[in-house]
Amino acid sequence: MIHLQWPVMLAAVLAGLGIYGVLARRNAVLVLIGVELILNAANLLLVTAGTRQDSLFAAGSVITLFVITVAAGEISIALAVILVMFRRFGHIDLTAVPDLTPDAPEPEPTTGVQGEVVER
Amino acid sequence: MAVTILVLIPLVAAIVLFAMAPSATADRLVALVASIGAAVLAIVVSALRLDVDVMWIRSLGIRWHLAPDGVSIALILLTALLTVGVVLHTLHGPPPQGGSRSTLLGCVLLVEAGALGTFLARDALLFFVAFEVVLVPMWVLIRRFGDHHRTDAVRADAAGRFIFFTVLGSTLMLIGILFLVYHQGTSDLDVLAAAHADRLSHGLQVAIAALLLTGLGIKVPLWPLHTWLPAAHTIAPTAGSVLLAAVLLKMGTYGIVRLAVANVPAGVATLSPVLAILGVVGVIWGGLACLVERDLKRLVAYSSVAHMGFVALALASGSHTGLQAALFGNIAHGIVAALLFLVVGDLKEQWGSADLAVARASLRDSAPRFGVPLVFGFAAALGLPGLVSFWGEFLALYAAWSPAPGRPVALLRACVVVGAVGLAIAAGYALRVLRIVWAGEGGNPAATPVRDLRGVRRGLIVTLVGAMVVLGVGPQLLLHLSDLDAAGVLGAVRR
Amino acid sequence: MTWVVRLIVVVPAIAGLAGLLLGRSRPIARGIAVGAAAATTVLALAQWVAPLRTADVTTFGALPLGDLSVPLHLLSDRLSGLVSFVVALVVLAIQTYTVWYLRDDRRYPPFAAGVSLFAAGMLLVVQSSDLVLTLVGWEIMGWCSWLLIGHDSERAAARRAAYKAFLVTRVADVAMVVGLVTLSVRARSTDLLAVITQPEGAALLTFGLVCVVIGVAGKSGLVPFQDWLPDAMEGPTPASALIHAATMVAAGTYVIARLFTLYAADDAARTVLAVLAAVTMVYAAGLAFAQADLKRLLAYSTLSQVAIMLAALAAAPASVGVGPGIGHLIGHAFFKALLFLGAGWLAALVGSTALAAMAGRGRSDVLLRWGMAIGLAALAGVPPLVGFFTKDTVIDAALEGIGDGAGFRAWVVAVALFATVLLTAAYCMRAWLLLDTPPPAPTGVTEGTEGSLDVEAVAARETERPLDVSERHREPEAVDETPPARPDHHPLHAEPHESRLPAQLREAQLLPLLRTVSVAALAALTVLGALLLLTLAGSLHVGWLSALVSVLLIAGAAGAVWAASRRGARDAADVVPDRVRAGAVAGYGADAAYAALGRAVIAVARLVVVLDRDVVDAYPRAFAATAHAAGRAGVRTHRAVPSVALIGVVAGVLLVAVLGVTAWR
Amino acid sequence: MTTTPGLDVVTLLPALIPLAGVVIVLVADLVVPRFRGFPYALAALASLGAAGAAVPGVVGGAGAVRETFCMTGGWFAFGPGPGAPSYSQAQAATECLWRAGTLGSSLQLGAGLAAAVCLALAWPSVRGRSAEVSREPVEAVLFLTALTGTVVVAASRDLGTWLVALELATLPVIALVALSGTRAALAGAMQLLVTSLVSFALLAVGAALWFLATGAPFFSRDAALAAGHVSQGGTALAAGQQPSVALLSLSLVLILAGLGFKLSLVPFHAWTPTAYACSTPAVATFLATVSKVGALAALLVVVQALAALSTPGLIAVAVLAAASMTLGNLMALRQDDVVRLLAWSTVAQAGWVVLPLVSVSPLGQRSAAIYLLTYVAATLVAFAVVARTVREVGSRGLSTAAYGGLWKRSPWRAGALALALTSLAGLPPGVIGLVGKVVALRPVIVEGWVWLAVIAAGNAVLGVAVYLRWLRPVVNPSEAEAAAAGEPAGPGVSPTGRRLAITMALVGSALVLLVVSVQPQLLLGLFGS
Repeated sequence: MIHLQWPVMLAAVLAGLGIYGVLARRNAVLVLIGVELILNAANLLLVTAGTRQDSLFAAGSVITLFVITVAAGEISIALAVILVMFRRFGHIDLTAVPDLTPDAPEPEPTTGVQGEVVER
Repeated sequence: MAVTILVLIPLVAAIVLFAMAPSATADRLVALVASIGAAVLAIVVSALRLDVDVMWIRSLGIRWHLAPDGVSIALILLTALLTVGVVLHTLHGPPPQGGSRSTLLGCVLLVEAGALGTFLARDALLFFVAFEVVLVPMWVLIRRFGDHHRTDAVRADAAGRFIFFTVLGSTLMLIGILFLVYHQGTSDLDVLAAAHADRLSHGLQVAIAALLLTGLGIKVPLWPLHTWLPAAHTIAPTAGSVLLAAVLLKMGTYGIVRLAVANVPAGVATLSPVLAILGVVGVIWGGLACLVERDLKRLVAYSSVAHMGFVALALASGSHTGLQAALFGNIAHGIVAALLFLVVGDLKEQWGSADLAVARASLRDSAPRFGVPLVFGFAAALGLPGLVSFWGEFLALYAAWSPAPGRPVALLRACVVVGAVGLAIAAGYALRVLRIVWAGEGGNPAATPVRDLRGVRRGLIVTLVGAMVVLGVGPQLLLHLSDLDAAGVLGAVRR
Repeated sequence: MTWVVRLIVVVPAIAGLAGLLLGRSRPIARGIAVGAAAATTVLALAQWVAPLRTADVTTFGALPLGDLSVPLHLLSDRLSGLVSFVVALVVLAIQTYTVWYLRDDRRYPPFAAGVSLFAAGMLLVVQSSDLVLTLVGWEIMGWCSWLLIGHDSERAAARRAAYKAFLVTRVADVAMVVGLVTLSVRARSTDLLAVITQPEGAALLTFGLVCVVIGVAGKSGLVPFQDWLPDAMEGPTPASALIHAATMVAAGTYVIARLFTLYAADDAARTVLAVLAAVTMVYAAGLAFAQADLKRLLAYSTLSQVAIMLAALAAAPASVGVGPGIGHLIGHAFFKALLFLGAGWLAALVGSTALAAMAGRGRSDVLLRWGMAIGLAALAGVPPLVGFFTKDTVIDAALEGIGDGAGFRAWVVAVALFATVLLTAAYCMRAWLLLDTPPPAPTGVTEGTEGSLDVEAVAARETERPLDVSERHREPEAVDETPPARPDHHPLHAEPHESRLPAQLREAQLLPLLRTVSVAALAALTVLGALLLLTLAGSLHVGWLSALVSVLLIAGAAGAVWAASRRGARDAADVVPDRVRAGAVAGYGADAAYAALGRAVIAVARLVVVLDRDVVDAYPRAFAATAHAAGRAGVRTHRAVPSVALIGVVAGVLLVAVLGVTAWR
Repeated sequence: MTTTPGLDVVTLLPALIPLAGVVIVLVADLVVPRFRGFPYALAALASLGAAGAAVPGVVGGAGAVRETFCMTGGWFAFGPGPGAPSYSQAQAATECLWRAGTLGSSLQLGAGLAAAVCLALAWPSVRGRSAEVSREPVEAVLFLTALTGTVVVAASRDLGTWLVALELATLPVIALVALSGTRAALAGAMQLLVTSLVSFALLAVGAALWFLATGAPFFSRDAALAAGHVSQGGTALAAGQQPSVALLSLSLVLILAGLGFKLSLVPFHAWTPTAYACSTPAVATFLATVSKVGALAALLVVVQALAALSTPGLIAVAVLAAASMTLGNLMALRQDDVVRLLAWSTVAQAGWVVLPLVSVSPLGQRSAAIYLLTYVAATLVAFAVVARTVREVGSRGLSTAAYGGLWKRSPWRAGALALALTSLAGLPPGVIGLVGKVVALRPVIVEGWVWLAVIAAGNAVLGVAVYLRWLRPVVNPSEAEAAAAGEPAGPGVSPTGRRLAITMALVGSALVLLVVSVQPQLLLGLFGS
């Protein structure tokens, strides 16, 4: 077992960078990247811990895979929302106060129909 | 079983009344039958000392344990009988402003159910639950049926004050109860009282007593916590004021006896100086406020603060006499306040306001049937012997002069002197009111006199006057009722 | 026989309640009032004749109070028997008289009921063997005095006087309550005998006894509580008679007499009592001389006389006991009731109680004239009337007290007594001269008495005073034979005169008879009352020397007044400088002092209201305001900006991490 | 050393039924795309099925644990210190990937029922079918998927399942919010998205730290104990292993923070009002109920593992609880929009939910779950009334003024609303809310946190003020006339028949609330005694 400190410290650096990105960036996509950095830190930690002896099921690696998969799904939804947001608002600035004025008149109970049209 | 039914009758009737269409006329029947039925059953339950004890919420160990005993019987009867009176009073008056009569009656009956539950409960947490039941209906009574000569904001303020103060108090009480229950391992009041807080350290007892006294003190109300009362009383409709003064305030003092004095005696003993001081400050404070108060209902409310101060003083003494005095004072104030609020409420109904500065025809000549009960009521309010409140107040002073061992004698005696001064102030404000309203000081003899009392409302008021005189002449009737159980409550102190 | 003891209290109490409840009809009210008074008198007579000498007549049973014994017993012995009888007798006379006096008053029924209740209160004090019962009776009397004084509540002066009377006595009752509580705490019982025989707790004892003295001072009108009593003259004359003769003001004497065993052993409390009584008797007698109103004169004389009774208790040696004090109580009851009833009669004749208006009208009826003469003579202490005996017994007791080594308090009392004798004789003589000397000019009633008119003007100018003479012209104005309706007579409540004409006529003849009988009976009692005192040990003990001195003093004073009045040609009080007189009429500012005190209390009350609103209630309002302000501020910070939310998240993580890691154990 | 995991289909049914529902809805949409209500009906049935499948785990009693995917085996954490019981020894017993005790099963039951109500609220208001898009099956599927995640997370024990299920419960909801595509919906979705992403990242880090600290991929007592013992007995190992308890605590606080977002605890709450207000009532209801159940279930999984350490009360939980209550109530006090009011009330109630967790004991866990379910029941009723009103009067139904005089117009609905609001406020007649208050405060008292209890008492007052703000117009007739006068038969008013589903949901949830108010034991008993 080699020193675990180094990977852990790397993970800490990654997480710190990610948090900085999340806080400092106004652009939604860049924020997403920050989130990815944090997730990578988590993955690194998991893999590191999984390298220890007798860690059965290869749990560290398996969970890492899980996290990567979940992150992928998450990003897809996130990008979809960001895309629609860009079409609707014309920007993806997270520091802007959102414009909550009602959209173009549409039948009250069936809101959202147009939303999906746009998404296509 | 009968006890459960006793609580359920008003509850079910209230629900029926709420569900009733506003135009329905069956509300009269439902409310009358329910209140009278509950009163009869209350008498039966009290006479036979029926009880019920089944598990209610097993997970929390809360038992559906309802039983009357000497400490509570008088209050149960007062509640049940007074509700009949309030219902009759409402039925024989003009239709209430602000909502349908059935809703008003439903709220009244719901308050009755909660009060009966509170007085009957022998489980600390059940007590808490029942204690809370009265809040929302009373809030509706004040908020919706309150004085419609005032702006909506004033009604909102009064109703809000009532419910916020009380919720704060009851949550603090709940914390105290939970402490008690956790450390004693049971919430059954009989078991708790029998345990005499043996397992609690002194500091813990003081802490629990402080929580309970603060929480219940808001309801009583003790001096600096009283500011909700005048507003609520002034705005509430007559039915609400009567129930508030005669029933709801009693829940506070009853709770102090039942929860604090019985279960954490040493804690209460430690805090008794504070209780006594706040009590007499309330006596003086309320009395002085009455001396210059212009609104008659508000005045009666402040006098309630003063009278409950005597009860607090009696409780602070910790002796058997003190406890008896407190219980008696409770009932006495219940009857007197009910009478005064009925009379004043009826007057306000006709006057349109209760402002003493308005020149009106004197009651003595124009409406003696209002005047005489008013004289009786204020005579009782100043502690006139022969009427019911004298005994509570005199015995409270006696008890505080010779408190239980271990209490600060000098301080309590100083409180007695101050409290006695409060009696003189009481005379001052009582006669001030009578001088203005009854004898016509600053009045206008040419003003349109009020329609005199008649019919059921008159009967109601005469009955209350009668009760005041009977209990004033024969206080033993009540004192015997509570004697043994009061001794039981104090068992821990005596040992 | 114990039922007699109880009935003595219960009968008038029931009569009072019944009068309130059933008193719509005047004949029924009359029947109840007079009947109950008569029955009570008979019962009291029976009790007096055959006292039970028991102290444990049960009433409603003891109160179950654990550590306090409250037996609520009544007591029947010679003392209570005699006093009860006298009280009942006086009440009977007053009730009878009232039937005539308030013949046109539509509030007669509640008035009569009030008198009955008042009597019940006094009799309860007399019969009580329990401090609580004493207090009950004591307070009931106070309340009834409020009702009776404020009887004519249309008049502001009456309302104010009633309020003042009750409040002043109630303030003193603070001490009374504390005193009684103290005494009962010593014995852990409110039973009179237990309290008297309890040997321990000397310090508390003195405190309690002094408190009781203060309480008594209130009801009995000792300085500084004296000023309510003259004002109480606003009540109808029978009420004044009741309050002044045998009941309320004298009740204090009786209470102290009952506790005499304790007082006899306590020099401090008795000194307080002696000083208060001595000051009061001289002061009040002096003021009485200057009064321009007959009823107020009598009121001040009452103050003075009650102080004499209390001085007897303060100065008499333990061996002499309560006899002198109680004796004077009884004698005073007779002659003062007589004087008041006579004053009422007079006032009914002239329509006013001002002495100036009454000049010479005492001659209009022979019974009235002689009644007033006997009464005034008895008040002055002229032998062989009852006042002479009782007063000289008191003087004798005080002198014995000096001999007994009582020292200061006996000396004070003795000196004050002689001064009072002098003054009393003076004002009695003055009053008699005013009443009995016909006015010089046949047309004007008031011309000959310029001095007194000035005084009345002075009195009238004092707007603060409730006792504006002009307002007091409210006694039944017409002569009794043709009773017209009073101006304020409400037609709705009036008796249906026309429909019952024969009964009306019968009444017209009967009613004056009732008046005459009651005055005559009291006059007789004033002459012969000393005989009653023979049954009470120590109540008749006239020393030769002191009697001689006092008779000489009386004669001298009377002569001087006669001279000063130029043989009745003018008011003897005119020799007093006007300013002094005006001050005397106004009670030397006592009323203003009370009013100032009241204003001070009201100022404090206003402060309390302000504090209540702006301090005590500030916290809940501040809480509400803070909550709303915080909510507003919160709304401003929550504008749905995603990055703000992120900052929140990260800050929260940091917070939680710091807290979590540091607090972890 | 390991065995093949056993598989018990019956035990897994609570998760399998909604999954099957997803498939059936999609297939049905292909086959019969005509009926707009059909997907909702299927989905609601599947939710109820899930709830039903959880019942055996509930009624089994306190001891009954339904577990599957069990495997026997063991693995080393860090090297065992001498004398300290090693994790490998403990692992001679079985470890199960799916383990639903009464606590978990009860939460599953609650989630299933709540989801069914949400689906009923989402029922389309117009009969027939719009030609172009097929929104209904998508919505139903998203609901069901999120429910599945919730159900699974309540029973998960290993880090992988836990993380996946948690996201499965979250991501569909973001889609649900965004689905309508309006500006508001996007704003809400964006709020929800960014916070949820960051939270998930933190959760992942937290989970990784747990794994690092314990060496076990399970949230189990033994794992926690192993970490605890390693540090306490830490004689043999190098300094590198020493901070494992610190790591454990750090992992816990990160997990707490991550879940705090889902529970809407202050300061992770900022998405709540926007997301609620920007979505349809049904989605808001789902966010307010099922999502919260999932979050608490996830938290309880961790706390259960922690209970073995007999750690003292968690000050972080206390601070979050106090802050949530206070801020939530203060903000709710200013809201006139009922959905926003309910959103802030969610924040406040979340504080009450985690309040008992200052004691990590079983008592604390049970209390939190009980309080959560009382909150869910009451909130469902409140949202059902809102949904019903919105259907009636359109978006005006979102302001409190729209409820003026409801008592007069529709006493039953007003009664249900009053019951719900008083339950949330903790006042009778909502006895269950009162009992919930008792339940929530009890662990606080047991731990002796008086200051926290006093803050809670103050917040009880604020809470009452909040709910009375809404209750006031309901009972006040003076505003009834105003409301009635200004109420035209607007275009949003739909035919009566279309409100049947909402009405049924309202009646159902109100009945549940009423029954548990009369006999709270029925709810409390779910968790054993």
